[in-house]
Amino acid sequence: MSAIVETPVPTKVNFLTAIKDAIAEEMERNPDMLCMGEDIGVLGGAFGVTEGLHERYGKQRVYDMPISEAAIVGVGVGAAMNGKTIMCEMQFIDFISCGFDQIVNMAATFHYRTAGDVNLPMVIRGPAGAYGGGGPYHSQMNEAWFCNSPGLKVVCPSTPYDAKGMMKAALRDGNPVVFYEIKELYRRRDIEEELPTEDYIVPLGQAAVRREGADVTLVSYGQNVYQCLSAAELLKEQDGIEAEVIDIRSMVPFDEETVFNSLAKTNRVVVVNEAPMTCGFAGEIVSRISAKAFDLLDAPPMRVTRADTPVPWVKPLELEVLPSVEKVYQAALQTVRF
Amino acid sequence: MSAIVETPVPTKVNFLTAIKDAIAEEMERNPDMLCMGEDIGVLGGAFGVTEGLHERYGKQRVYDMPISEAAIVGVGVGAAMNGKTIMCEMQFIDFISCGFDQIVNMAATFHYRTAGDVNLPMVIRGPAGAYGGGGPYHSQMNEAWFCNSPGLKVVCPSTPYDAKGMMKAALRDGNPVVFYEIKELYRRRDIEEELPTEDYIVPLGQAAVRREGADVTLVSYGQNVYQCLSAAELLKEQDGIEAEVIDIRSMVPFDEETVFNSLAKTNRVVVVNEAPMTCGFAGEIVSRISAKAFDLLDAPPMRVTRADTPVPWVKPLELEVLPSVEKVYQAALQTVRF
Amino acid sequence: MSPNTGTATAEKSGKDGAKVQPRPSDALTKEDCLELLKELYLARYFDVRLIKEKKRGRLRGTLYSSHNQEAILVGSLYGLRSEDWISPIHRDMPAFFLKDIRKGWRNPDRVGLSIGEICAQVWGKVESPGRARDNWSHIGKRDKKIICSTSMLAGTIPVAAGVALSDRLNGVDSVVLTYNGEGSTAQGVFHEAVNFAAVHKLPVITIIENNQWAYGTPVEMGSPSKDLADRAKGYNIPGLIADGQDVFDVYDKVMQAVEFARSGRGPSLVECKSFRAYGHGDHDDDRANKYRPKEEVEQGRSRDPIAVMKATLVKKGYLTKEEAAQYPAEGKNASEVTDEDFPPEVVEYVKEGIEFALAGELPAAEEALQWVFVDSQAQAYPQGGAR
Amino acid sequence: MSPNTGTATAEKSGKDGAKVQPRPSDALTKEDCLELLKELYLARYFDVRLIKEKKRGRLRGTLYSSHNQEAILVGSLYGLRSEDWISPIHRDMPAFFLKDIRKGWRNPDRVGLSIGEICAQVWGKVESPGRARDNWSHIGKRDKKIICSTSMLAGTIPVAAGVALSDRLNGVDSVVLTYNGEGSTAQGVFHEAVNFAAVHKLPVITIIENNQWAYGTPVEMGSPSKDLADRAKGYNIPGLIADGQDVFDVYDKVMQAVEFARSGRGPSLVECKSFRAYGHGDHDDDRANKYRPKEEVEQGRSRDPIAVMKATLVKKGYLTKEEAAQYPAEGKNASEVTDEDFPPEVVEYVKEGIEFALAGELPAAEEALQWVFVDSQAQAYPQGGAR
Ligand SMILES: Cc1ncc(C[n+]2csc(CCOP(=O)(O)OP(=O)(O)O)c2C)c(N)n1
Ligand SMILES: Cc1ncc(C[n+]2csc(CCOP(=O)(O)OP(=O)(O)O)c2C)c(N)n1
Ligand SMILES: [Mg+2]
Ligand SMILES: [Mg+2]
Repeated sequence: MSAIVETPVPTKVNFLTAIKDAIAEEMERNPDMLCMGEDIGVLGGAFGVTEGLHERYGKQRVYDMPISEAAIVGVGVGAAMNGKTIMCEMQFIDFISCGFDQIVNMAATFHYRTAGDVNLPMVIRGPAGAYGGGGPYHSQMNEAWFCNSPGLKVVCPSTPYDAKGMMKAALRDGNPVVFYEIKELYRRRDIEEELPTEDYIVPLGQAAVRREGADVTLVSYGQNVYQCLSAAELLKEQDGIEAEVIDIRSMVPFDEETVFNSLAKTNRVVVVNEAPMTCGFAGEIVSRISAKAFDLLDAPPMRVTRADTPVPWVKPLELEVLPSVEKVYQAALQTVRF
Repeated sequence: MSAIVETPVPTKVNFLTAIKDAIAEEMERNPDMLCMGEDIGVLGGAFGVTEGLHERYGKQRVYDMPISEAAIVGVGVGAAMNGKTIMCEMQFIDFISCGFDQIVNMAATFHYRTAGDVNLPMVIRGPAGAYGGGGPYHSQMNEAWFCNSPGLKVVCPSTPYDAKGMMKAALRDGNPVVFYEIKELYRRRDIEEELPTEDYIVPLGQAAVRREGADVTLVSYGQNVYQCLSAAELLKEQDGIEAEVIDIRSMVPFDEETVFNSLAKTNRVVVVNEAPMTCGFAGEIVSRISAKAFDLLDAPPMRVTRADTPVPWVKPLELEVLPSVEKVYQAALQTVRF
Repeated sequence: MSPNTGTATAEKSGKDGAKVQPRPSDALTKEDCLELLKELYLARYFDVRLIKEKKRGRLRGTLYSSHNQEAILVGSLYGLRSEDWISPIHRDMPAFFLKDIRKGWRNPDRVGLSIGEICAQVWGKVESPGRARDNWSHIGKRDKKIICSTSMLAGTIPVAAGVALSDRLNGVDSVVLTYNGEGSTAQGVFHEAVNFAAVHKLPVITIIENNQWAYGTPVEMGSPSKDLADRAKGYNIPGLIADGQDVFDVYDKVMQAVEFARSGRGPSLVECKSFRAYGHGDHDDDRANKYRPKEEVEQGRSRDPIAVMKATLVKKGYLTKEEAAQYPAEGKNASEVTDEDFPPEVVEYVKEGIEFALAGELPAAEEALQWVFVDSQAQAYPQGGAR
Repeated sequence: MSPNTGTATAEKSGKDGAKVQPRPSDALTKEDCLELLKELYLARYFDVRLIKEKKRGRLRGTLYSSHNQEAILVGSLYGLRSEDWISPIHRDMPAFFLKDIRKGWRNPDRVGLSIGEICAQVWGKVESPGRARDNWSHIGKRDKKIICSTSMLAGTIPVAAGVALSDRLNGVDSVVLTYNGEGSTAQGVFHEAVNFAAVHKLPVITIIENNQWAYGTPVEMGSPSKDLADRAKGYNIPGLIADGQDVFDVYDKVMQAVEFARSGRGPSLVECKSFRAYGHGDHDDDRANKYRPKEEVEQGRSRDPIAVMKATLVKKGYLTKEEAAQYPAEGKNASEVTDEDFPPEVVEYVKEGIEFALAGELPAAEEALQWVFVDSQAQAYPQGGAR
């Protein structure tokens, strides 16, 4: 390529494009990389994440899989242990339940059980999250299942920059990574951003401070980060409260330090995610804080999560069970006023 | 039957027999009850839990299923929605991963999605837990997966009395219940006890105080309860510390009140279970305490859990990753001395 | 009917054995046939209306059109008894109100859901059986003998087997029809469920709607043989193949499977060959034109089930050419047809349903926390007792 | 070889087509045959020794005896090349050291595990490939072309397909043999994996060890047809049936499947009919006598693979009657045989393995926290680069 072509043309990209580009660039960079999933070939995937890959790399590297999630993962594991790097797409992350055993008992444990003989460079990714009216099976955030299954990394970016950098990091990680893509962010205009033209990664396991503040820490990931940012604005405008907003980005590995550092300032915390409350990762964060940063707490650490129900389909019901800016705002107020 | 026959013959029964009797008595009481599982018929189950049922009730009520966990659960769901009460046996609870989707997406949500039209009186049960040298696939406590899947009750008794009473309650509950049976307790002699001859249940969702004490609360379930009791003895003898030991017995529903009441006395808590730490139920307990009983805490709530690794096979490795009396004792000391 | 063959009379004559013996459809009266035609129109018109409403932006949720596949639903349901069960999936919306519709379109006692209930579901109103807690095709009702499925393809087949098992134990002589796309047969649970049903000879009939495409994936990428009925051979059960464009052939093959099941000989697969008219869902219409060759689509849509049936009825003398030409809905896209292309009673019926839905109410937010659990009966009846 | 038949020459002659054409085993030399017999003794003796050690209480873990099924392992492995892969399961312990053993029992360069490594695994020592982190049969090593399976039955078949896929992409002309009990074929993942392998014509051969019982469940409760090879018909691939008591027949059928695979025509199932000698595991020996009729067991054990092979070798003139009678291990239980019933080199070889294991070390507790994750390469090579 000539220098001219390489001159960066600054354009903002959305979340979907960031992920798409990350995968495309890794496919180009790594001839041993394969993609497996339903309808990811000619169609280019339900959301178009793999558009163009089949044309460019052919059916030897891009597999239109049968509707067989266990085979998608299991075949991926086999190819990964035999020298390939695998991207497995779940058409919706909700369907990961159908390939569950292959993930938690085969992929997660292979490196451990073979005392390091087998590495599995593979990413199991898919569109996730609610608020889109998808109903019980097109809205899930089921990351807790995998956080409780040792041997898997579990991540969930919230910005195009992170989505691209973390996807690349995941595809180079060498461990099986379950990658949650919030589909409501895919085409969200107000988060589009310019991305570096040169190759970069965002290491897995590092939290990011999205907003600084000294009064209360709002910890979350995925689309709830934006609810926290809006709540922070409300708190500032209506109550003069300065909230610090942390986007953990990665559940496994989890960056405790960044959260504890913030608490050292604020001494108050609200954890927000859209997974069911019981045994969700919000609770994991709260218990790590309570156990390891107890002295930093001036008020009870609070959780704002999805209610312990399926995600109902019709809007009024769906919104009822999910976190909202208002719910985060109220929880923060309560914490600060404690 | 004549009065003479009914005179109770006091004999101690072990944990396994208690469960076996509960199922047998429910089969006798409820002609609509069916049992489904691998090798549960002529053989009577890998651990003998269903011994005699096939002979007595025949293959119309006791099904030797193909090695198909998804079908075991799915067929159970269908029969349950059509008027039957179902006992599904997982030969080891570890294999529940192979029937996962049918449990979390079919069974758990059916009542909710049909606005109450469908009830599923079914119990999915199986031998669980480590310490027996079973390795990665015969040692799991994977209850957190189901605690994070709304619509399922999740329980784990620790005594023969509870095992029998809770199994009966579960089989009469009308909701799908995932029932964890600690196999290391099945034949443990020192926990055998006499059971009432008359029918009884132990309602799901009530914790039990196993030992009273005012200095620190040890919360756990399953076989870890006994580790807590031993640790409590150590604490008393060696340090004059009086620990209160709570056996929660049920994760969903969870009896917060009993735990909080204890904390009101002790103001210190250590939560113990043998599941992987991250997103396990121990963390759920810690976060509920931190959020709702913050003022009661004079020291950081602590967790003693399995390390975030698979359960390795050889003894020295297995014990390394699991909770022990010593680890509980040390954690309690630390909490009290905080 | 013997295992591993395409027909009910394999020993005699293999794949085309059905021809040499009287077909169940031969017994259908003129009235039956005209009713069947009307049901075809009804299924088509319902789909057409939903497409129009969706385009007007009046509906939420994805629309998986059953256009060009209606003969599968109408033909498979017509011969069922009230006590028989069905589990339709995403592409089978008309099945919910077509079940037991012979008992009278507006008969409240028929064992099927009403057009109003289905429209209420589509419009997301509390009047839907599931009070709109789950998407379009995820509805069911026990007393209507309809099993509510999840999104997880093939996931309802084991449930159907369980329903059949308990009916058999209770002495209820029913069969259960499950509907599945050809792509869904690659799911592990399909195997576990059909294998179990075969071992226990359960009256479970698995309808495979082979519309040649699973979303963007052609059948050959999902199955090693182009006849999905071949999957039956692995279970030593009958695998029948029906012309999915011909109501009568679907009726015949399904009734053969039903008789086989009722006589205690067990499950069958019935593959109905058809072709998906539009995109996978309405969101996919444009892309589908890219991944599906124009010729293939034209070819696949060249035998509109309404046209095929009219031709047969004319041959049978049940319709005059003029009568057949009266409501020319066949061969037209939703965008091309008008109400005039359909019998008025069909238009009227669907209109009633939609009006019912529009007059309905959205569920109240508080409902969201209801029905996670049934109130434990153990507490209510510590001594147990009948549920 | 054509699909849906028991042999490689279906068009010609159906089930017994193999007879009319030269069998692969016809090409085996006398040396080959004597080696095969020795390997049969080896597999048997290894099992016998473990049973004795377990009875003496020297071993932890469950012992799933391969007694009476050794011909399946020996016969299926003998014709493989070094670069071919295998994934044995619980009943296949001897397979781990039988792989590529032709290259020399003590040859460190052969692509298989040594008897010492296997014994180290059984005794739970760090010298085992997996450092004894998982149970007995859950071992594997990439450079030895052995896939480590989990307990979840049939769960390794998709992995085998993935291994085969990447070898094919890399131009490595290998086949992958997966071992499974007949009961395991009811698992959903069996269906998903074989279906995928068939669609992509992958060189994956699924050996079905039909020993008539799945723990306490007879074959007819798990499968609708007594020939498990019938499952192949659902995937439009060959389903071969071998006499699992006859090393030569197993060798022939597996080699037919191997040739079929190597020529790019795809996967096969090979059902090996046999019978489980003891209980499911050693814990089940007594109960098995209750759920399995005495006559059935006698019948099932009446054709000891060692006896069957000796008879053939005598017929071939490769053994004299006297030589055949020299080491009378056949037809005896572990409790009945002594070392004298086996060729000394076999006894010696296993003895070496056990001594190696006994001299080995238990893993240190700290190891328990190692190898949960590989150190992330993204951090190491931010710009990526070859793994
Ligand atoms: C287990 C599972 N995986 C993936 C999906 C996503 N999905 C929905 S419909 C569909 C295609 C189904 O094709 P087919 O079974 O042929 O039915 P059709 O839509 O053609 O009628 C897919 C992949 C799903 N619903 N469930
Ligand atoms: C998914 C799964 N379910 C259940 C089990 C428990 N289990 C171990 S071996 C076995 C029987 C296997 O029978 P078969 O496949 O015929 O093999 P065999 O033991 O007869 O060689 C069962 C049910 C398991 N290991 N995995
Ligand atoms: Mg289709
Ligand atoms: Mg077997």
